[in-house]
Amino acid sequence: MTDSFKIGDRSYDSRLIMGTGGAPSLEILREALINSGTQLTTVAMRRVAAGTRGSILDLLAELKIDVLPNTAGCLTAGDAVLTARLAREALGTSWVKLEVIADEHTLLPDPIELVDAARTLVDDGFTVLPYTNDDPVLARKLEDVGCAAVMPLGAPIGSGLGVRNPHNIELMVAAAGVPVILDAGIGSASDAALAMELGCSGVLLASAVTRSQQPGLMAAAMRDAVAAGYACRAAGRIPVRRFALASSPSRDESPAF
Amino acid sequence: MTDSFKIGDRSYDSRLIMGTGGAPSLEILREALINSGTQLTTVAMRRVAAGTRGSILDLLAELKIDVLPNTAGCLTAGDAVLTARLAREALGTSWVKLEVIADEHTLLPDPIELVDAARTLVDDGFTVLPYTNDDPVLARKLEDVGCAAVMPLGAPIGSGLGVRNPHNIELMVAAAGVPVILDAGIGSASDAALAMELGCSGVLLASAVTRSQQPGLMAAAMRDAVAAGYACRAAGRIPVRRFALASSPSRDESPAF
Amino acid sequence: MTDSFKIGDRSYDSRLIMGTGGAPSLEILREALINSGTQLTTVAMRRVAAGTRGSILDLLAELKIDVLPNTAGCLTAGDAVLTARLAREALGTSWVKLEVIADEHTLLPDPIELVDAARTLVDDGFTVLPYTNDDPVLARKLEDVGCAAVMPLGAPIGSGLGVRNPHNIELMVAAAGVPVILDAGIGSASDAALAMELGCSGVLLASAVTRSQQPGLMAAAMRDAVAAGYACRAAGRIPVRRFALASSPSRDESPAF
Amino acid sequence: MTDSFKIGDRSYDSRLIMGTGGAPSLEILREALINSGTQLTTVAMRRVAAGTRGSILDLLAELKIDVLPNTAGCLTAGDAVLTARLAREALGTSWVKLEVIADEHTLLPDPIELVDAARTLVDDGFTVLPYTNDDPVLARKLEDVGCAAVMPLGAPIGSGLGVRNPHNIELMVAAAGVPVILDAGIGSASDAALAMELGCSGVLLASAVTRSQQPGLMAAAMRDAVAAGYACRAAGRIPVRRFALASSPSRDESPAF
Amino acid sequence: MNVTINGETRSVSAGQSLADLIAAHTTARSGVAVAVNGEVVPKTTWPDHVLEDGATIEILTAVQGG
Amino acid sequence: MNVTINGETRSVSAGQSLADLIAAHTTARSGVAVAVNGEVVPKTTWPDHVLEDGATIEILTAVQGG
Amino acid sequence: MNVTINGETRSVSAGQSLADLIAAHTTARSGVAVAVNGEVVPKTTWPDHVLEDGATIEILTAVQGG
Amino acid sequence: MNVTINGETRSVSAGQSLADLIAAHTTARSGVAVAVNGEVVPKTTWPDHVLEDGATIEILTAVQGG
Repeated sequence: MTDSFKIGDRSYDSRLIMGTGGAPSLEILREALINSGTQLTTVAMRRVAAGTRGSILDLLAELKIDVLPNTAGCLTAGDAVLTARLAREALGTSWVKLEVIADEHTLLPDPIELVDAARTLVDDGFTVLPYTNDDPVLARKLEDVGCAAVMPLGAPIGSGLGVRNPHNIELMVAAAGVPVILDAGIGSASDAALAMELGCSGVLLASAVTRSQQPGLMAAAMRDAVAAGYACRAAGRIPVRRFALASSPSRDESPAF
Repeated sequence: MTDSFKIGDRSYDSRLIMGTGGAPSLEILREALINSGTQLTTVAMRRVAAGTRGSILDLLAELKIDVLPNTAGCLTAGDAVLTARLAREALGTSWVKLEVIADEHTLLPDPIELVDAARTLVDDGFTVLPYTNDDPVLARKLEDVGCAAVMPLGAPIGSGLGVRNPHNIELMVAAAGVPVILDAGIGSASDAALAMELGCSGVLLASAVTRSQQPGLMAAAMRDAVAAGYACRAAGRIPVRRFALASSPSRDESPAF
Repeated sequence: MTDSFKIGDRSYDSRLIMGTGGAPSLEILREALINSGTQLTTVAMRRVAAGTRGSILDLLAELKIDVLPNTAGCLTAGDAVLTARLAREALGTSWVKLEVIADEHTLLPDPIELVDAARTLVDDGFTVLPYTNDDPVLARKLEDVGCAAVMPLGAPIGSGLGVRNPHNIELMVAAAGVPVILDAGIGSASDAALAMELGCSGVLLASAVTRSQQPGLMAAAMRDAVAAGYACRAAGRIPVRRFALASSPSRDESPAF
Repeated sequence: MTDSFKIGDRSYDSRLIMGTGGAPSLEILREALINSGTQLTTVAMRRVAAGTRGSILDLLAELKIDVLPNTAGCLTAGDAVLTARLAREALGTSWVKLEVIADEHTLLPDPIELVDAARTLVDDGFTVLPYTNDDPVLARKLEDVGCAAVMPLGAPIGSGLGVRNPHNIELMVAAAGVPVILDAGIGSASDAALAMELGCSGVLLASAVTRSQQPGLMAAAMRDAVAAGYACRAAGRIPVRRFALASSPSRDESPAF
Repeated sequence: MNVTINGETRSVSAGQSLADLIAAHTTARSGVAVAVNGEVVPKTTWPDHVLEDGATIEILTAVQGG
Repeated sequence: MNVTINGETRSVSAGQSLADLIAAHTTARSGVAVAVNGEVVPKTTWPDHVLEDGATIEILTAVQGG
Repeated sequence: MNVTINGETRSVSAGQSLADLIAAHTTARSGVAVAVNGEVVPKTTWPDHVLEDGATIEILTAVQGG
Repeated sequence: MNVTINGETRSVSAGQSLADLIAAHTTARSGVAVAVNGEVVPKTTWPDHVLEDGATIEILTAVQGG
């Protein structure tokens, strides 16, 4: 099932957004990006080292994958806003994955700084995709200040714990007027499929692929899992029943055909 | 990832075995079977009604899908054995999905009658795929009497409750010398992916597809979910961590590339 | 196990804080409060109706249970602050259960208004016990502005869904310097016991008791469950093992005694 | 809530049956047994060592706790039957906790040998309490051959994994005409409370107490947890709701009192 | 004499063959199997199989299921 | 002149004290607090507090909740 | 002649009673049960029970467990 | 005079342009952005941007992440 989904003024066929962090080499990252089918990927902004060749950008250009700079590591709204502006200047894109974390141990978002930074960047013309916790109230505030999507965590970054609180994601999806993209915490294919079954419009992940034992193969697994979960929700799953329901006709009833 | 798996003397590319029960029409069943990519499917044996045209067999012949007759509805070993022999006579196959249920309310397998029937049918030259509960001990007994696979339920037939006890499935897979195929209980794509991640060699389902609102689409979802779960296990998922692990380089560390 | 726990400048023997909302009658509430063993209970502030006798206060005075006024229903920091000040004037207590909700549908806390109101009330000399979501970052901010405890929800108020995200509660407890009290969402005794096993210092609940079929009996159940969960954590539970460990000596080893 | 429950021709006030296995010393076991409030406890039958003083029996006699010999370690029906008969001769009781395990690695019950042994012992006049897996069908067979109770595992012996498949326990309780006693797998107080909330008549555990860091304290925790879970079920818990329900009156509605 | 076919009693003329009986009951020529008194009767022997009074005959085929 | 008490408009004689107004509204003497125009008015000052035209008065007490 | 007691071979004088053998093996007088060649031998019959060559004797008691 | 570039203090000749400084620091011509004293300085203005004593300069580029 490949009907596209829209974020801001763009529309994508792939509902899997794969980040570039954590890959052991550019060659392995290349294979993983290709197999994932992703059309949008994250990069971080860091101090240029003497002789840096910016090869990650060359790779993304070659693969024709849109670049989504993030503000990873920023602890304040001000820091995140400056980083987003530098990214816009460096990469020529006004899209940003907005991260404002509370500390470097949990890497959890700071809800107050996050909304503050989101408001400033939206006013400055950015298309803002905020990495948020799974609080439906915070998601609404981010939508209200003009974010193009909301990206709740399923679990802490890199934890592989999956979707810890499906109920919150359902509440978020039910209330959201912008795409909800499950960001962070995915560990396995079933985690990614579940996120889509809960109604997410997409999944963003990096470590689950790049730090797996075979990133190229895992990227394909995640691509299929996102497609499967999306189709499953669209196809209308059977209701859950506490008791059994025969899938073969009773021995007395005359058979359907 | 499409390396084949072997049951008895056959090998299949598709690890999804889709049953034919519950479809609203032959046309819808046809679309679902095609989209599922299944190469083996179950049928039930029932009294011929005056003028029955056996159209289900024509369909499977056209689609070149192997037939796996079941003994659905049998309450005793004797009844199941006779049904299997009639299926062999009628369909020209010595393969059977062995079901011996304890009652028509829970449709749960009768462990004692099941082992008894399995022994008899193996001795009679059948390739026996027993539908069993999720008891690792019973699985071992079924393997010991010569079954070609063991097919534990994830949850009661048609319940859509998914895999209720992943721990038992893991214990089974760890000990099994024959393929473990998750049979019954699957409701969603993430359920099917999880079954594969637990180490199952395949998934057998019917109601989850045939009774969904769009069987054709759900069949594709399940096909992708099984492929995703299988690839995920093969690719070696990241370990679960209670705390976060950054996917972007620290702001001080000089970037990888 | 009855060692007391401290909130602000008080210490209580009972770690169960039972709210008064939802009881069908004062008589039933009276029995439930007694059986719960609670020493602190919540009340709401509402417009006095002609002829109101304030009988709830008489009951609490008779039972010698401390009163904890809440700011239920307040949608802004300003509204909550005024309500807390009116409660202080009316009840002669500077303690408040601070609630600032985002809307009347989800009753979820508004993180930004909540911190704002907490800061103001702490500066005004209140002992502030905020009802918060389960975000460890928000909990830290509330502690930083001087709250005497943090009271994360396990699930939405009155939902009976239990502790939806145990991982977040564990993260909160690990980082907190003030008591963490699980507030909202408890449905059953095992929910309350689990909250304590996760390291909470106490549990606050109302509906789980007052809306049960037998509030008096349920209050006793919750009292025992909180005591059990607290003792369980203190006693140091056995580690979880994927495989079995015999509780009887091996048949060959010579018996311990 | 202390209404007694009946097993066979006896009735007990305590619904916690604590086993004696795994305690570091008789003194610690003594304290744990007292704090647990148990009135029935298990012992194993082993070869007498030169100079064995049988002090465990003296302890149980002093504490006036009934003895329930088990057949731990038996791999066949014949072996279990002989062990039960030796226990009857040695201890003067016709009660037995029947264990027939499939192997010493998983310690899981062998369903076929178990039913066989149960039938023989019932015919021989024993009051049989079988340790079984969580298969509702096997439970019914055990009841049909005349067992006085059925004792399903929540998880493997000593694993502390709790109740892995609550759905199966509910199915068992719904169908059972004899007490269902959750046996094996309990790790924490909330596990024990949950077992009772599912409708079990009692809980049997040993390692969760005897191998904890403070057995005396943990025994009290389990006593309270079982009482809490039983009262919770009896009191009729609130229904689970996906959305919130206020526990304080709306700000406009005139207050109840 | 009487026989029972798929649960219904039917009167048949003595000495009638199983093949005739099946032909009368269904036009299906493939995917069908027959048991008489709980034993499978191979198709090849239907013509020679003479029915006895009171025989119980089950004629089964494959249908959607499982 | 008019004031609003707990959401209802009421006409009161000019110069009436807050204390009188409250006494007329409820017999409760304890557990009650009052805000006028969004500010808490301590009980001790009720007798001296003279109402102004258009004042908004909230009289609250504790009820079951939370 | 030889018998096996709890897995150990022991030489005993012919005609020795089971009671004597048990007395020699343990001082415990209660909580003990005995099987000879896989059959329970009630305590009351120990004195009269004469051992045969090659007999397998199991003497069990209750220990912590389960 | 001294400026700080990506955290390191560097002595530069008065009146040096930002463009020269960046050229000296990295050969990358694309994917790079610069902030001076916490404000972004667009690439087009680098040649004309004259550094002041004590200026703090951050030169960033995109790397794997997120």
